[in-house]
Amino acid sequence: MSIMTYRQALRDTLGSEMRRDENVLLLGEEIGVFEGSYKITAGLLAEFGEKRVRDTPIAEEGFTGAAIGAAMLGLRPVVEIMTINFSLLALDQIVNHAAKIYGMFGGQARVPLVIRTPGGGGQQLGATHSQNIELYYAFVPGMKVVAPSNPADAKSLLLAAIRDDDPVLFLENLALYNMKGEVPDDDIPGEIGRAAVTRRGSDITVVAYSRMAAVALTVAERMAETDGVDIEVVDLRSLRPLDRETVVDSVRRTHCAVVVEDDWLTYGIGAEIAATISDGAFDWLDAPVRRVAMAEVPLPYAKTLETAALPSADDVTAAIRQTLASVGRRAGKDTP
Amino acid sequence: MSIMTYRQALRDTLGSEMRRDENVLLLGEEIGVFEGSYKITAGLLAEFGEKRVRDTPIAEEGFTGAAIGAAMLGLRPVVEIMTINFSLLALDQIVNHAAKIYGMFGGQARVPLVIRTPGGGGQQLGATHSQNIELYYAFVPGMKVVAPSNPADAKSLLLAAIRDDDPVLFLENLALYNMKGEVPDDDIPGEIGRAAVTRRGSDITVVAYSRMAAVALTVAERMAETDGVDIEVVDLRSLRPLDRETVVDSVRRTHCAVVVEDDWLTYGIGAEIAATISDGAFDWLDAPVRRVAMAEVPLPYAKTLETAALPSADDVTAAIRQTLASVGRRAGKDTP
Amino acid sequence: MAKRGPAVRKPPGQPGPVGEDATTDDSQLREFYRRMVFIRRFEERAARAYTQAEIGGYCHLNLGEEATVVGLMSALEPEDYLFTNYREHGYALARGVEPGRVMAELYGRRDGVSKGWGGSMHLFDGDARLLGGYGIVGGQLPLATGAALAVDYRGGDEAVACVMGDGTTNIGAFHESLNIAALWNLPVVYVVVNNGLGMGTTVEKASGEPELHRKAASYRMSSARVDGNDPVAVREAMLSALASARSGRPFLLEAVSSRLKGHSVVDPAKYRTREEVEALRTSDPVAALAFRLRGEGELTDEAITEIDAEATSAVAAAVAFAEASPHPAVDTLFDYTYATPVPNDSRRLPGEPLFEPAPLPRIGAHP
Amino acid sequence: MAKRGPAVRKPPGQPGPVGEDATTDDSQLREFYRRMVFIRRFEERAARAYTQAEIGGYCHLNLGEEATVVGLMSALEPEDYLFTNYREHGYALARGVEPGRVMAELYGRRDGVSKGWGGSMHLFDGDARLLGGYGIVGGQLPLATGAALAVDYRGGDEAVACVMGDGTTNIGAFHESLNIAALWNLPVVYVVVNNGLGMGTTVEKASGEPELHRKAASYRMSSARVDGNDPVAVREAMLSALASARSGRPFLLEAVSSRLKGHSVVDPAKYRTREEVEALRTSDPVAALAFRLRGEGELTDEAITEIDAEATSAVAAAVAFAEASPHPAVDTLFDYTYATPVPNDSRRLPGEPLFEPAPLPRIGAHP
Ligand SMILES: Cc1ncc(C[n+]2csc(CCOP(=O)(O)OP(=O)(O)O)c2C)c(N)n1
Ligand SMILES: Cc1ncc(C[n+]2csc(CCOP(=O)(O)OP(=O)(O)O)c2C)c(N)n1
Ligand SMILES: [Mg+2]
Ligand SMILES: [Mg+2]
Repeated sequence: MSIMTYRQALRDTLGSEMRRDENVLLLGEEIGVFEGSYKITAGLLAEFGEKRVRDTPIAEEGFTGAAIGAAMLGLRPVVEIMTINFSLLALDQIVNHAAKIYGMFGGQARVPLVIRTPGGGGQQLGATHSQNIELYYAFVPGMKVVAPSNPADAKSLLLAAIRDDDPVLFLENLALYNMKGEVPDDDIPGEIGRAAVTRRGSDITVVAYSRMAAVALTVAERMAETDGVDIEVVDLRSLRPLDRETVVDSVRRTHCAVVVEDDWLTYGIGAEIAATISDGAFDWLDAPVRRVAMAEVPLPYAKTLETAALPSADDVTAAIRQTLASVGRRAGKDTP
Repeated sequence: MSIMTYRQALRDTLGSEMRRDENVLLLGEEIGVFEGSYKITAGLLAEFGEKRVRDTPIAEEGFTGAAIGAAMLGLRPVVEIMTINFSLLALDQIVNHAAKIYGMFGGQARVPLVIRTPGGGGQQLGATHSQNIELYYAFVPGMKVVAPSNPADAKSLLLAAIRDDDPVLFLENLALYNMKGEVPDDDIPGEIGRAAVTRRGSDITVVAYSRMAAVALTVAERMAETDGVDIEVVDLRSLRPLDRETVVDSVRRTHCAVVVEDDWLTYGIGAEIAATISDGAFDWLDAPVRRVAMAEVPLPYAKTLETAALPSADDVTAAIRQTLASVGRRAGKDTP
Repeated sequence: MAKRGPAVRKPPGQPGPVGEDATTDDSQLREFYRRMVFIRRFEERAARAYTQAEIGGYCHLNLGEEATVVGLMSALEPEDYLFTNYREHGYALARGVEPGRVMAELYGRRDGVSKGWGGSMHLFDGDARLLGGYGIVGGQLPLATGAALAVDYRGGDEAVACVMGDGTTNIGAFHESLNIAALWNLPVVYVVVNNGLGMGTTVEKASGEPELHRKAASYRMSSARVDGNDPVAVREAMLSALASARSGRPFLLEAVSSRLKGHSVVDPAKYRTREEVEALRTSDPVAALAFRLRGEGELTDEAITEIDAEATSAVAAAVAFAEASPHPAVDTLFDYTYATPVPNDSRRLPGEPLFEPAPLPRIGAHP
Repeated sequence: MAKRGPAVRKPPGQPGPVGEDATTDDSQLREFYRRMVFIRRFEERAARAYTQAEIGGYCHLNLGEEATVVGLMSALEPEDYLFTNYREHGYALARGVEPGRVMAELYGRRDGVSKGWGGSMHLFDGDARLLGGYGIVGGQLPLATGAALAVDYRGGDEAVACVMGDGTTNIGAFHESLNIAALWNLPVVYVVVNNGLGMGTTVEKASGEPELHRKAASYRMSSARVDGNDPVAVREAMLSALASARSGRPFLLEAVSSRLKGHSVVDPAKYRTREEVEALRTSDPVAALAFRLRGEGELTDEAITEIDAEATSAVAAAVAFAEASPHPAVDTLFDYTYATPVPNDSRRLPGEPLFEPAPLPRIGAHP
């Protein structure tokens, strides 16, 4: 185990995978000479050279599509899209090509591709640069989507993504890059398609992923002290496939849930989680599933407005308290 | 009232709006000389000329973006994107520009734009040409999304969309174009943001939109005879804003619901509807909300496989029967 | 370095690539003619099957483009890669894919080249290194560019051919792809099959520069225009283009011909004037080549009839093969969502419940 | 026909557009110098405010591009439209927008040009017909093209200027937009401000044709390249380009200059060699113009100092204005989601419940 940042875990993993398999190459804007907009690829050009660390023109559709084509011939490209907002320009190549090629041609061609890209608001980047649109990928059969919330998962899921033969959208988050945590020294890939219970608890389940899974953990620790409640935290980690079982198992034990997400509420990732819990834990649930999400506006630049629009630890805390209160209120229902 | 097809209702409405307001113009691929891939614009080039009915190059991003820019200056363009699948190429212009411009600039510029586009599978068009990805628009604050399921709504919602000062995604469906129905003669715009109860009933609520709302009505009529059940059908009509109240009111009366959609299940439109019902009708629901949706695969070309993957009237019928059965089973729960 | 791409193709049955056997110009021309006729008959038969509802979806034919198709494909080496669009039956045939497997794909059957998953627009054959027909206009361009990147990365000497229509040169992917290929010196030839029309929109109404090969200038890329009705000229032009590509200079080749019928089988092409329709007769490359070969004494009337009959019966055999092939079984629906299996992948048919009906909790006690 | 676009601009205070008052070349040059210095000081002050965390998000400066900015803007008529990218403070200033309102936008305050909603990358002023800075590379191109379509549709004689960077010429929207403008003869000038770099990627590494103005050939569009360090040359070139656009022939103009600092305020530009950094000194257009005006006896040292002092104090006033402006109130958060109100629009803060806590149903009976 070593302590390192999420950023470092990514960088080290890219390096070790490139050393392990010469079919792995990196493509993206400003990942070489500039060392990456968020410095995830710092040092890699120096070590691996221009052949394997390719600065591309500003042409998200073109270079992402080129990576798909290269993957069809057996390379294992790892593409960086500078932020997930710009991935809209490559969406046709990802959704209509990467995600379709294996099925549409009856299993004859594989697309072992990873697209790394950070989402996230809170940096005052304004409406077009602050979105959380992982939904666009999580919705699509043929895609796999992972969203690590800590350095250890960043490593293990990146290993899994690179070694997987399907296109994987690897969701990072601007606010997580400097997060520190323990990271195993060995290269052991994680399992795509599995959620994790990152904190055991008995009173209520909080479900989240990516940055909000880290926030949820903090809130859980704090509320253990302030409120004396024992919160279970489920970190989805994989958005597609979605591990419904782990989520529902948890809620069947705790009997209530709050879903926390960084994207917009209506139709957001949390809608599926809430629907899933309401279905799978129908007879166990003691209160409606509460969702905490971003306000449904184009995110403003001004700090006051941005802060108000984004879900905070306090919002999560309040939702948990209210849900627990309503469970108490309903307690009479089932206990005659 | 006149009886006409969904196609005819669209065509007539485009014509009358162009006559009413010379700021209305049409842009799209093959809408002029070719008269539209699905002939919605037949005759309009002849009547209005090349200035107002513009055949564009194959450049979804370019011409959709141009329509947005023209709208900023006060024109009211109606864009046709040949099928919603191709709209992925214009998504950046729609999501990052059309939907953001009003907010991002503090209300200084409006984008009175309509994007008409059909979705829908079932025509053996294969994985890239059969998608239902209205979710990509319905998710986005700043967009409005309507999805008429019959000729009368096609007319009234198109009128509303054209006269609205915000970007509206107007979802059509390949399988609806030949549907006939009564259409009012007067030009009375519908209300964006309102669902409709298209059939009153007391036993169960079926929620749907676009093509599946038509299927739901048929199923309801048939089951009234075959099963003697009285089904309420809610047609969402507007996906953003979403009329949660009408949906929840209905389920509070019927105590159970089935949600029907043409898109993929996980994270699909129905997830929000199911989550909404499970929340807003929590204390009224007698069974989990059941969803009927497309199988989560890239849609195959072969008829056998395509048919199996798409939700059918029989699938809806089965889900309704099972839900009603499970309500019966649970009846003991609340009645001691 | 281990190549993970499709294995090198063993050229299968007729009509195969020209390659070594085309020693003289005359035998080459006759062979071209034979292949063009075969494509013609195949497409006519496909159109019939479509109107009989044996083929579904969209169906775009190469009628009028046979000389281009055959000329281009004859120039490729067996190990070269081909990416093309939805108008690709002829390419698959000229590349040597079994006609029966092509027809079976159009019929949506299990023995189709894409196992019935792709249909007319999405033919794929790894052995023939046909890496797909693609239905999204321009979608194949970035992919082909990336395939060329993979070849270059491994130091291979294969080239990639990327076929598109004239209307496709106006989409962003064209620009982004050609630029990347030029910057990185990739072994790819972009071929524009200019039939003068998108669906009903003319090239002049769609491209500010309607001499499409000139668009290469934006990338300092070499380019040429060739008469797409002359299979020999097409072959020669493509050979030079491929040589350029193999030496690291990607190339833009424009082949000009006509689309004899509508955009797809269902399009009556009403937007064409009577004069245009009249003019189309003279631009039929199959008829023109027959006329020339007969004039030059290279083919007798009998030989022409015989070639026709051969083609017709080969196409009939393809149809028989397609008809005999089973429809894909419903239980294979979830076979091709992912190449690497992972837990929790959804394998539910429409309406199947997400969860087993739950055991009822005892009233008043949590289970 | 009623124009619904922004009303015609009344050019506000200093530094305003050149227009009528620039009668002689000398006074014009001095005026250019004054404006360039003003932009320089403004940008330096913005950089400082950014490092002091008064400005958030990204902050891209026009340092080194002042001559281009001033030359271009002096050529526009007041009723012309401008679309540009995220590196646009100078454009807003040169277009006559109140410096205080620009600075207030960077500070995210209520009196900012975009009311604090846009920030540095998204300045907008309807009166100045600055129809936006845009943060998505290439995003402004289709929009500007469409604005030109609207002008043309109404038979107006305004032109549209669309400013972008060199790196932006490689994205699909560039291709699609220029093609549409050429086909439809739209009154638009596309201006490429070639500073030789994307973020750290050179134009040679990003464009197969690094002489960017030549890319116009793909659309049969006229084009030119001009020295972006010479404000007069830029003005002249832009005047011709605008004349061409107004007559229905869109134009591609490339102005070559340098970016004196990093891509954004936080970028230390470590990728630059010592020689490159050295060379940058000689390409500072503000210093060069001062040198020239002094050499020609047009400006004394005192005058130069005075211009500087004026600029500095005007910038200080802008900062004071910004600082005095209130932060937007949280209860305005839902004011700009939609222009036309409709029912059921979501106006919930994070965590607010979707539904009122329900009245509990009586046990054993449906409510
Ligand atoms: C992105 C996209 N836009 C639109 C279409 C619909 N469409 C299919 S073929 C076609 C015309 C293509 O013309 P061209 O490139 O000249 O090829 P041709 O069909 O003439 O061979 C169009 C518009 C599509 N398939 N994909
Ligand atoms: C579509 C998209 N891709 C990437 C980015 C990130 N990005 C912002 S500016 C920039 C470089 C742009 O270079 P250029 O066009 O030369 O303009 P300059 O910044 O030099 O003025 C990049 C890559 C973006 N904003 N949008
Ligand atoms: Mg064509
Ligand atoms: Mg630049």
